[in-house]
Amino acid sequence: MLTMSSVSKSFLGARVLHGVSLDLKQGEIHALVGENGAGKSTLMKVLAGEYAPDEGTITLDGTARAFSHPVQAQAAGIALIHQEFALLPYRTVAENVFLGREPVRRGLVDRRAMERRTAELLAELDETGIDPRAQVGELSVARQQTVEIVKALAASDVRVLVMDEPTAPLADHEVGLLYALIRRLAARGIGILYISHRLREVFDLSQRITVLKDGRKVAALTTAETSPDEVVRAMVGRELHSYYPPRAEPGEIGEPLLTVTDAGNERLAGIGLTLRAGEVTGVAGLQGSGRTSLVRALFGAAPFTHGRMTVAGRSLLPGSPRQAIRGGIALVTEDRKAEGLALRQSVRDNALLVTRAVAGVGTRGVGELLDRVALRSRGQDQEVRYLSGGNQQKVVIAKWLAARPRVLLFDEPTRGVDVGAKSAIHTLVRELAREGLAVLIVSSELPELIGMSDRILVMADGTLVGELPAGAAEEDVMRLATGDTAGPYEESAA
Amino acid sequence: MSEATTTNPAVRAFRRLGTGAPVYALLVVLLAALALTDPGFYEPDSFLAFVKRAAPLVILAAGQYLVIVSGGFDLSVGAVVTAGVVAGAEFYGSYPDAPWLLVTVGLLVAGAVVGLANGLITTRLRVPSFITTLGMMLILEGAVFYWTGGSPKGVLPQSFREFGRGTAGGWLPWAVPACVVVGAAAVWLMRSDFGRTLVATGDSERAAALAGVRVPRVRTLAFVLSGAAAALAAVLVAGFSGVSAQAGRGLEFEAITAVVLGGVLLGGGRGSVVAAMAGAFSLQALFTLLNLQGVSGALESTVQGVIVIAAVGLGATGRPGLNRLRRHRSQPSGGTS
Amino acid sequence: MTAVPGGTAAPVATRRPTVLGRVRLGDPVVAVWLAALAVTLVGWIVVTADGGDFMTRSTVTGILQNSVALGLVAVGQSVVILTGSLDLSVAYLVSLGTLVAAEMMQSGSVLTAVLAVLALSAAVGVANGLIVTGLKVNAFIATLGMAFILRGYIEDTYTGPAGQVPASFRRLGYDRIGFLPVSVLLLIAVTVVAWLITRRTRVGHHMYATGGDEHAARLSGVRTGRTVVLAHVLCSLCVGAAALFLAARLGAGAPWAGTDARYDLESIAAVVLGGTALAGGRGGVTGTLGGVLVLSVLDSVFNQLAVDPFFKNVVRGVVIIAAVALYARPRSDRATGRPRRGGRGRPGRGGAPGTPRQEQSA
Amino acid sequence: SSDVPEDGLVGDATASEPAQNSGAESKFFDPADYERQLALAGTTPQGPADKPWEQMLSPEMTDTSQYAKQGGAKDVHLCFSNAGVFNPWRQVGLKSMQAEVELHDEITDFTVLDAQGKDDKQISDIQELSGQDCDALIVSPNTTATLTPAVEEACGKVPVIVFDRGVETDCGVTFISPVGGYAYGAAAADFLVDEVDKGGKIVALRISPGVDVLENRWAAAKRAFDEAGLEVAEVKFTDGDPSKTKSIVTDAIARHGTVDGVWMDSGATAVAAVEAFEDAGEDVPPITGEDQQDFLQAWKDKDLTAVAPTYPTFQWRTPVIAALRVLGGQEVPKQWILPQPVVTRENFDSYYKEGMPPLHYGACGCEELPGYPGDWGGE
Ligand SMILES: Nc1ncnc2c1ncn2[C@@H]1O[C@H](COP(=O)(O)OP(=O)(O)OP(=O)(O)O)[C@@H](O)[C@H]1O
Ligand SMILES: Nc1ncnc2c1ncn2[C@@H]1O[C@H](COP(=O)(O)OP(=O)(O)OP(=O)(O)O)[C@@H](O)[C@H]1O
Ligand SMILES: [Mg+2]
Ligand SMILES: [Mg+2]
Repeated sequence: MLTMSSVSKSFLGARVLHGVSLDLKQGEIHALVGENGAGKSTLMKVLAGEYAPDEGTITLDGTARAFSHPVQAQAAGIALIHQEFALLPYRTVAENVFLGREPVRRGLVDRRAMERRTAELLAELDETGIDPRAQVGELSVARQQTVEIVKALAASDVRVLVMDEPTAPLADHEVGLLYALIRRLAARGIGILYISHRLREVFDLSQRITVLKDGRKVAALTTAETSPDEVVRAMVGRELHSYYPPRAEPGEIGEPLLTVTDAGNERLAGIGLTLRAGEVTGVAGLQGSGRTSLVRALFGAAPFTHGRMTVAGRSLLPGSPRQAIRGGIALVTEDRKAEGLALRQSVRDNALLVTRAVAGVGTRGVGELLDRVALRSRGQDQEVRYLSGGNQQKVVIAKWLAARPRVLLFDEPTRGVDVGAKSAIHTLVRELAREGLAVLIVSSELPELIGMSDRILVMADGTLVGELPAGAAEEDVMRLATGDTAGPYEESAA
Repeated sequence: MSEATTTNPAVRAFRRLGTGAPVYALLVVLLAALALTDPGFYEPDSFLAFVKRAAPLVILAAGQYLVIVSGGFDLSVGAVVTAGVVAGAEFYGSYPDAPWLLVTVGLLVAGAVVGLANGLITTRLRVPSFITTLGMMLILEGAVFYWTGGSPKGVLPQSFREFGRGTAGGWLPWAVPACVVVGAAAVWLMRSDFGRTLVATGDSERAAALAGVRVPRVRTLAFVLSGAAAALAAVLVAGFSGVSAQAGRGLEFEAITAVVLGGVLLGGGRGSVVAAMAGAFSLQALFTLLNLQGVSGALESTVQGVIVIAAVGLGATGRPGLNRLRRHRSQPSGGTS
Repeated sequence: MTAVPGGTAAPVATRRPTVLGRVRLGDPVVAVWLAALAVTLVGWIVVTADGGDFMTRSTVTGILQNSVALGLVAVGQSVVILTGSLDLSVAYLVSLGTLVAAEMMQSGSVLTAVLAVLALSAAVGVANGLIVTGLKVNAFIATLGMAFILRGYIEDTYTGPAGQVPASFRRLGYDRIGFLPVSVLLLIAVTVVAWLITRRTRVGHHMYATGGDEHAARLSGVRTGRTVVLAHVLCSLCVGAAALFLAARLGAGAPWAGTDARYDLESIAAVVLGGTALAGGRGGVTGTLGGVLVLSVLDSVFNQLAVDPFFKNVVRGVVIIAAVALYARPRSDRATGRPRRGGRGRPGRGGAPGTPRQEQSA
Repeated sequence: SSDVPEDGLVGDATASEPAQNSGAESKFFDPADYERQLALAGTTPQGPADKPWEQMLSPEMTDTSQYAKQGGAKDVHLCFSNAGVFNPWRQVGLKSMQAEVELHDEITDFTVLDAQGKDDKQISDIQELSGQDCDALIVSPNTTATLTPAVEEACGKVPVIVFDRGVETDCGVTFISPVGGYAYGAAAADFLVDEVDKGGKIVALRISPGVDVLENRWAAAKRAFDEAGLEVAEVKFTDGDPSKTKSIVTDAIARHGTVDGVWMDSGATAVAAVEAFEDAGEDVPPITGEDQQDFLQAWKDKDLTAVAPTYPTFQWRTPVIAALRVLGGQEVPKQWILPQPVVTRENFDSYYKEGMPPLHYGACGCEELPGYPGDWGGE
C-alpha cells in the first residue's frame, strides 16, 4: 500500500537519512527501531510532509506523492502522532481534535457537530470516558494520547498511522489499553508504523521490523522469525548480551543512608522506607500511584508535610530541593527536557548548574564527569538541545554527580532512551551504587525495574503496599500494585 | 567517547561572539558611516563625548539585559530615571548642602528598592514582569510628581552633576570610566556562578529550581540590579543635562531595543551582555548619525524604526540554523519525556 | 474502556457542564466583570459619602463614552495578544487614523474617508503581521519599530490638528439614545464581531491555537503565519474604528490623539486586566471590555473626588498589578507540584514567532 | 438625542488652519496675524501697570449682562476643565489660578477636571461640567480644533471663558491669551539680529513639529533671520529633552566651529544649550530662552547675553477675574489680550526671584498671592 524508496535527507550538510526504503501493507503493524538519532523520527516526518526529502519517492496506493505540508499528507491519509504532544492544554478535546479543520456552518464553526463527531469517534474507539468538552490539560496523559489518536483519525480517511514512541509516557497497564486500540485500528485496514525503544512492545505488536542505524536501513525482519537479540545486534552493531549488570552482593550493602518514617503529604500517606549504601531500590506502581510524588517528596520538590526523615545520620525533612541537595540527595526527574536541563545552555553549564547554584556543594571538574557518564557530544560548549535523548540524560546524571550526592533518586531514567544508551545508564547506576551511593529507581518498565533492583517497593494509592526481593516475578509486582487481581497488562514477553 | 573534553578555543571564541555577531557588524557599519559623515568624529574629544552620551543607555542596557536574559522585562527603567532626577532635585531643595556621594548612593539604593519591589511582585505574586513593571512605571511617575507637586523644588549642585557632566583630569568624562566599570562588572557577573544560574533560570525556570537555584531570589536580584543601573543612569543623565521632568521618557523602550539588537532572546536564556551593550552603542550611533545627516527632522524616527526592524529582522533570518530552530523549536533528536 | 483500579482511569469527565456550571468565579472574565461592578458600587458609596452624586445620568454617560476609544483599541489588542503577538503601534495608528479621516471627510465623502481609514489600518496591520511572521522580528520590536515609522510620517506630514469632520459624522461621537451614547453601540458591535471571529470562526480557533502553542498549531495544519497576520489586521481595523470614533468626537484629526492617551500601554493594561494571558492562547474580548470598564469607572470616581491626577496614576498602577496578581493566584498552587498537563510536555513554549515566552512557569 | 452642536462647522476658521499641507512655512505664516501681533506688542496696555494679568491690549468690550448672576457674583460655583498638568508651565499656572480663587471669598466652589492631555476626555469633562450647576466654565483646551464642538455645546448652557490655546469658535464670553507666537518668536529673533553680525550662524532649537503656537514662533523668527541676513545653520527638534539638546548643540559646535547665536522656541532646554557651550570650552553666544527660573539663574550666574520672551503664566489668574466680572455683569473684552513681557537685562530683576525652584516661571504674577512662595516650591 505504501512504499518509501531511497529517501535521503540532510540538515545543514549533515546527512541524516541515507537512501532508506520502507514498505507497509494494509492493516499491518510495522515497527521501526534504532538508536537515538538513528533517523526514525526524521524518516517519519518526511513521510508526513513535515520535511521535504532531498531524494527519494513516496508511493501511496500506486501513485507517487510529494507532500510539501503536513496538511497534504493528512489529506492523502497519512497521519503522524508526534513523539511530543501537539495538543493545546487550554482548549477542549473537540477543539483539539478538529484543530485545523473545524467544521463550518454558515461561516461559523459548528461546535455541536464538532463535539458530536468527537464523541462518535471516541465511542468508536470505546473511549467513552472522555468528554469532548473537557479541557485537554485536565486529562491524564493516557487520555491525552487517545485524543491525539482521535485527532489523527478525524483528519481524514486515514490509511497510514505513524506513531512515534507512543508508549513513552504511559504506565504499563495503559500500554495494554493502547495495544488494544492499535490492534483495532489495524483490523480496520489502517497500516501502522510504530516506533518504540521498548523491544517488548515491538515483539508484542508488530508483524515486521525495520531497523535503522545512523540513517541507514540495516535490517528488515519478520517479527515471527527473529529475536530481540538479533534486533539489538542490528541496532547497535554489536552484541549486547546481558541486559542488566549484576546485582549487589549482600556484603556490598552497607549503612542506611536515608530513612523515612511515617511521612506523608496531600498525595502520600504512611511512607516508611530505608535506602542503604550500595543498594538499588526499585519502586513499582501503576500510573498515578504516587511514585513520582514519592521521589519529589524525598527531594523536597513537593515536600512531605509530616513525618521524619534522616539522611546520612542527620535529621532532615527537606522543604526545598536546595535543602535536599545540601543533605546529599539528587533527583533525576522523569521530564528531562522541562525539568532536568536548560536546553539552550551548554553541556558544561548544565553539568555545573547544581554546583553553582548551591554554594559549597560538589566539584567543578566537568571533563572527568562527562567521561565518566560516557557522554558523546561535540564538546562541552555544545548546547544540550542538540544532543540525543540518551546523551541528554547523561548530562543530567553528570550534573548530579558533580554535586557529590549520597542518595540518588531516578524517576524513569531511561524513558525515550535507546538500548545502547540504556545499558550504559544501567551500568553507570550500578557502578554508582557500588561506590557506596544509595540509589532509588522509579520505572514503568517492569523488566528494567526488576533487572536493576536489589529490592522492589510497590506503591498503590499514594502509599507503599509491599516489598519484594530481587528478581521478583512481574506477576507478583502487578498483583501488589493493582491490589490482588491480575493486572490488565496483557501478554508478558515470552 | 571523550570528545566532550576536547574544546577548540577558536571555536569557543566564535561561539561566544555567536548570537551577538550581527550587532557587532551593525556597530561597525554605523561607526564607519559616522566617520564618513563627520571626519572629526574620531578625534579623542569628540569620540569620548559620544561615549559619554551613550553611557546612560549602555548602563540601562546592561541592567535590562539581566532582566531579559532571566526571562522578564523591565519597563520601569525610564520612570526610574525620571523619578531619580526629579527626586534628586527635590532632595537638594530640602537639603541644599547634602554631600553628592550621599545623594548618589541614596539614589542607587532607591533604584535597587524599586527593583526589589518589581522582583518580589513578579516572583512572589506571579505577576508577569511586563505588567509589574508597567504598573511600576505608572506608580513611580505618579508618585514622584505627586510628591513634588509637578516640579522639583531644588537645584542640582555642580558637585552632584560633576559625575555626569565633568571630566577626570580635564579630558576623560567621568561617564566613560563609569560605563567601562559597569561593563566590566556585568561581564564579570555573567561569568560568575550567579550569571550562569541567571541565564539557566531564564532558559528553564523549573530545571533551575530543581537544581537548587533559588529562582525567586535570582530573578529578583536581576530586577534589583536593573533598578540600580537605572538609578546610576539617572545620576549620569541628571549630571549631563540637569533637572527635567521628562528625563527618562522612552528610555525603557530604547534599552529593550538595544538588548534585542544585541541578539538577546526576549523570553530569556540566551544572549551576551557585551552584545547587549554593543546594541546600546549602535542605537546611540544611529541617533548621532541621523542627527548629523540632518534627515528631515521629523522623518528621523521613521528611519530609526526601519533600521531597527531591518537590523533585528536580518539578524534573525541571517542565521538559518537558529532561525529554523526558533520556528520549530523541536528537539532535533532525543527521546521523549 | 473499563476502569482500571488504582489508575487515573476513573471516569472523570462525564459531567456535562451546563451554562451556569461553566460560569466560574475563578474565571477571569467573570472576575473582571464582578470587579467592575464592585468598583462601581464602592465608587458610588465613596462619592456619596463625599457629598457627591455618582449615579447621575451624565456620569453614567461619561463613563460609557470614555470607554469607547480605549475599548475599541483594547479589543483589537486582545486579538493580537491572544494570538501570541503584541501591538505597540496602536497609539500612532489612532493619531494617523483621525488625521486621515478628518482630511478625507473635508475634501471628500464620509464613506470614502471611512474606507480610507480602514484600508490604511489594514495595511498597517498587514505590515506588522508580515514583519512578525516573515522577517521573524519579535512582535515587541516589530510594532515598536512600526510606531516609530508612523510617528515620523505624522510629524513630517502634519503640523497640528487637520481636516474637518462634517456634523453628520460627528453624530457618531455625540448622539445619545437616552443615556446611552451611540458610540457605545459601535464598541459593542465591534466587540461582538471580534468575539464571533475569535470564538466562532475557524480562523478564531486558529488564533487561540497559535497563541497557545504555535508549533502544535502548525503541525495540525494551521497556517500560523497567516493567522498572526490576520490577527494584526483585525487589531488594526479595531484601531481604525477607534480613530474614526475619535475623529467624530474631536471634529478634526489630531496628531497626538493616540499618544497623549497612551493607548499602547493602556490597551495592554486593559487586556491583562480582562484576564487575557500575555503569553497568548487564553482569554478573550469579553474580559477586555470588563477591564476597560474598570479603568473608566475608576477614572470617573477619581474625577468626582477631585483626586490629584498624579495620584491617579499611582492607583492605576496598583490596580493593574493587584488584579493580575489575583488572577495568578489560583494557578500558583498547581505550579508548586509538578505540572499535571502534558506528560510529554516540552519545556514551555511561547506562542507566535514574536512572543516572549516569559514567566511561563508562573 | 444628540449632543452635536447646532451649526457643527468645526474647522470653519480654516483661514488660520488650512488643512492642506503646502509646507509648514506658509501654513504657519499668516501675514495679517503677524502684523497684528507685532503691532500689539508695541502698544501700551490698558489697566493697572502692576497687575499685568488685569491688563488688556486694544480691548473691544462686550456686554455680559445676560450672564449676570442675580444678586451679583456671590456663592459662585466656578468650574475649570484643564487640558492637563503635564509640564511645569501648566503646574505653575494652575497654582496661580488656585491662589487667585482663594483671594475671592465669593467663590464657594471650584471644581477642576483634569483631562490628562486627552482631547477625548476633555470633551467629556466639558460635557460633564456644563451639566453640573457651574456658574461659569473656564476651559484651557488641549487642542484648538478638536475641542471646538464641546465648547460650543457648553456655550449654550453656561458662560464659557477660554484661555491659553484658543478654540475655533467665538461662542465663549471671552478668550484670554497673551499677544501670541509671532510676537514671541520675533522678540527673540530681533534680539539675535541686534546682537549677531550679518552672516552669523544661528542654531535654532525647536521642541517638536506640529504645535501651532510653536510653529508661529519659528515662522516669525525665520522671517526675521532671513531679512537680517543671518544664516540659520541648524534647525533641530529637541523633544524638550535636555540631554538631546545638549548633544545637538555639542554636535553643532563641533561641526560649524562657531555658533554665533542660539534661538529657541521655548525655554525648557535653554540651560542645556548653555551648558553645551561651557562643556565644549566655548563662550556662550547670544542666546534666547524663556522666563524659567533655571535659565534666569544661569543668565545671572554666567552673565549671559540673553533675552527671554515669555508666554506668561500670570494668564492663569485672568480667567478667574474675568469669570467674576462676567457673573457680576461687568464688561469684558471679547478677546482679552494680555501683555507678553520680554525679560531683558534691564527688567531682569523683576522676573528673577531668588529661591524659586528651577522649573518655576518668572512671569507668574504670583508674588502677592496667598501661599507664595511656598506653594510654588520656593522658600
Ligand atoms: N531539524 C533538524 N536540524 C538538524 N538536525 C536534525 C534535525 N532533526 C533531526 N536532526 C538530526 O538528525 C538525526 C536523526 O534524528 P531523529 O530525530 O530522526 O532520530 P530518532 O531516530 O528519532 O531518535 P530518537 O530515538 O532519540 O527519537 C539526529 O542526529 C538529529 O540530531
Ligand atoms: N501537581 C499536582 N496537582 C494535583 N494532582 C497531582 C499533582 N501531581 C500529581 N498529582 C496526582 O497525584 C497522584 C499521584 O501522582 P504521581 O505522579 O505521583 O504518580 P506516579 O505513579 O508517579 O505517576 P507516573 O507514572 O506518571 O509517574 C495522581 O493521581 C496525580 O494525578
Ligand atoms: Mg525520534
Ligand atoms: Mg512518575
